[in-house]
Amino acid sequence: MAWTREQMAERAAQELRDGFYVNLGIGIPTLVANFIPEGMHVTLQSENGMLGMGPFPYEGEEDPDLINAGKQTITELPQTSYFSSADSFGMVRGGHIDLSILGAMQVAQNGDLANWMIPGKMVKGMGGAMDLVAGVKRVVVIMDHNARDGSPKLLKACDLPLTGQGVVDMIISDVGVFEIKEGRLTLIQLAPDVTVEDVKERTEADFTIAEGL
Amino acid sequence: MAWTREQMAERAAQELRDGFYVNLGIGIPTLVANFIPEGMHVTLQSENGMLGMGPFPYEGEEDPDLINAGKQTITELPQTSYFSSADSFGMVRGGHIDLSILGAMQVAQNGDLANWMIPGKMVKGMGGAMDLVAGVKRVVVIMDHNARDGSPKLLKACDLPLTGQGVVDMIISDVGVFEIKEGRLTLIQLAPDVTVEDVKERTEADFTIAEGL
Amino acid sequence: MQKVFTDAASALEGLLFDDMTIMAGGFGLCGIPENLIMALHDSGTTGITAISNNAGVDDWGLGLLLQTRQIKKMISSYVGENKEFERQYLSGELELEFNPQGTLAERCRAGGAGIPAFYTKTGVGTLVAEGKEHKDFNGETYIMETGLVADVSLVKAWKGDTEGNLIYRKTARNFNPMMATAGKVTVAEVEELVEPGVLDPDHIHTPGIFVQRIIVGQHEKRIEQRTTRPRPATADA
Amino acid sequence: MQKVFTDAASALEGLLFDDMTIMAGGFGLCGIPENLIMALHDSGTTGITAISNNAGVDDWGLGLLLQTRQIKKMISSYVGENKEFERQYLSGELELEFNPQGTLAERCRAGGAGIPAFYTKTGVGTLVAEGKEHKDFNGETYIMETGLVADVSLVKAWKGDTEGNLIYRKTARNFNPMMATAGKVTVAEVEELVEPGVLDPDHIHTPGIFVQRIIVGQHEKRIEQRTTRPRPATADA
Repeated sequence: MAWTREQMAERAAQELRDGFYVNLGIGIPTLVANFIPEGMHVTLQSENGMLGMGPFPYEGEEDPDLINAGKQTITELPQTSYFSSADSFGMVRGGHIDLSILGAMQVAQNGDLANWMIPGKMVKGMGGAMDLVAGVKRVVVIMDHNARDGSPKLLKACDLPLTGQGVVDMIISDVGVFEIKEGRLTLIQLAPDVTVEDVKERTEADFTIAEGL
Repeated sequence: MAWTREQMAERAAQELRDGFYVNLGIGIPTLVANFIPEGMHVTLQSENGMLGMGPFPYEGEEDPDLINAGKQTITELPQTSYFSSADSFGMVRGGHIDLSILGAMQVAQNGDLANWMIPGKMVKGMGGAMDLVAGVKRVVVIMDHNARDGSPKLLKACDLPLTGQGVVDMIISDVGVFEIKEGRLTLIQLAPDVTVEDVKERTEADFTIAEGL
Repeated sequence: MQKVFTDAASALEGLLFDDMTIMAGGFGLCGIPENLIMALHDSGTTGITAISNNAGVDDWGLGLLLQTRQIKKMISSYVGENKEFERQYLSGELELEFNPQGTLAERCRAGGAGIPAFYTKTGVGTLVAEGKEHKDFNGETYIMETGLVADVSLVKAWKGDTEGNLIYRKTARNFNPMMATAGKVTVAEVEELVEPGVLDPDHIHTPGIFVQRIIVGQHEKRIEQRTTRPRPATADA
Repeated sequence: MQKVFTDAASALEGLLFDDMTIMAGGFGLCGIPENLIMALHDSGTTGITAISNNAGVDDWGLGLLLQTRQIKKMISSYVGENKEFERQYLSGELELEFNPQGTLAERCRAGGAGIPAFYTKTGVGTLVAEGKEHKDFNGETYIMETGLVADVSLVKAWKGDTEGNLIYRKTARNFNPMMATAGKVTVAEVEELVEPGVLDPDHIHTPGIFVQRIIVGQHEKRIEQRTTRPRPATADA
């Protein structure tokens, strides 16, 4: 039985450590905030210029001057600080953020990531994604293992334009968890009732299988 | 009769314009602040991180957290803002300061300036001088026309290590005022009772003489 | 040296010309100089190269100038909320240069700080790196990015004083401080204009040296994604 | 993740080693981390490369570590107020790398912001440019300068909170914000330590992410040049 979006987010939350500064991308990664273990101090960065991002506001308390990188209204916390976009990406580029969790269209077995463009079709732009994957210490991708048409998203090589080269450290999909170390992909965990054979069938990338799976 | 320090500062003040942002160096340039024409709005920058520098404090009101680039205790004004050294020199390097008035050991006829080092003898450092002469829109030097031993300071070429190449726009010395335009030095004003011949005798640099002198 | 102008139109007078480069602060619709953009729209200036993280939405912010085809080229990191933009770009009517958001922010800062170019890891091995100088430092490859300046920068702040000192509020700060430094002329709109001495000099984000003209604006402040959570039931409810 | 330490010595515990690189904030004696410098002095660490705009005075600030010969090399812009420094340098006992002040500030910022190098006009045609890469942009020549990082950065702020957020006071800000970003570990000393939420998030100069350890210091705050003007005679004097 494959993981739900919530279960993927919950699994990603296991990558958090006390004292971490973390940037969460739009979509499923945002849900990770709901699974921060009790008593663990994690500070969320929003790359539009905020450290210490709080939950959504109560209705009627939305502040147009207080949004996250997904343009959603949010709130501040006691530890919050605000800064400019240049300072924000200085923080990102300078390697001060411990963990970035974000979505992907494609990931290659060497850690290449594509998540910003479909030539001739979609021109939204990369936003801060290229900066995040280049600068943040550890990059975890959460994505559906296959596209809507069933085609694999974990590939030998990405065919979409890249967001970053060799930048992904871990992939959490609905079927399991992969690690990329020194350019090699390893399946390290399976979702309940998912078999190695299932994963192989649904994956284009070459990967090794961790002991005990 | 050559100009005094005060008279040189007063002459330099004629280079100020309403709305100017100005950086004054240590020594005689500091005196220029006393000659800002009434009604003219000039804002002084101190490169250690302040815009809107006020006068020295009254005795007993010195604040160790409030000093100028000469490490002197100063005061703030209503328009004052503080910023980091990086932001301060961003302002300088980015060409936002209209005028820099500073001292010199030597100036060459092409605008080269030397004011930071005597090899093997004096090792104080350039501080912010190299940034100022490279970044500020217009650079005016105030200096004694000759060194204590009588040797000329306005030279064909500097023999001391340079602070900047071709950076000086005007020299105000005790004998008169020189302009440098497109790499050519011109005497444009004489101190009272000083003759062109006097100046020629005390100057190594080649210079032309403005009409009417 | 009067910096205060009565309205957006007069604050832009004499500054605008066709084929000029404009920077406009803001992230999404947050902290955008909405009054100045409207005045730029009304001015009819065309052929604009607009440097702005986003392109507004169809009927607000820079989207207004896309509707009227006043913009020739955008330099942005993300334009996902604008259908007209997507249409003009895909049909080849609009030039578009995508910059990674951090690179865009840093390019504006560099332009304002007299730094003609810098190196970054961001974008190495991607479309963004194509045609750019590559250089290795400590065994890693970086690309060179250049500083950006604008003929006119339009910024939005919360409070300002008559000397041009500015303070931004919360995440409405975003690109405004760097763009304020990178305009040959910078025009600011604020919600509240005060006399010098009212703003604490340690709290000023943009020193007045960067701001040549300033107005008080009327701010609609639209919200793009109104997200809320349920209010907890209270004991006395 | 406790950032607060009881004193300077314990805040430096486990961070120091011979031949390390240290950044120390401050301009002259203004805004220097005096407690942390004293603890570094007492630690006996030697072979230090010290990145600091100035070298203190003979008996205060980094001057203390020059007296004890703990510093192998200085990277500074101005060291004019220190006789022992001048002596050690002229006799060849001390290495010295002079950087223009703005270049030094920018190198620290670059180091903290992941920028390995940038170009500047400052120093072109001077000793400072020797051996550096030259490059032309728009017909002008610039030199390349590299980013700086430190094993440990020591900074001084006015107020701080237990999350490491810092606010500086007046011109005591100077090099502290950039150096806070450029330390692999940054230790801050503050005059007043408060709980999170006390500092206005729009007024914070250094976000807590850059500060790993923080202490409350005892600050002597020496003045180098005490300059005053006469008090005007008052009517009721």
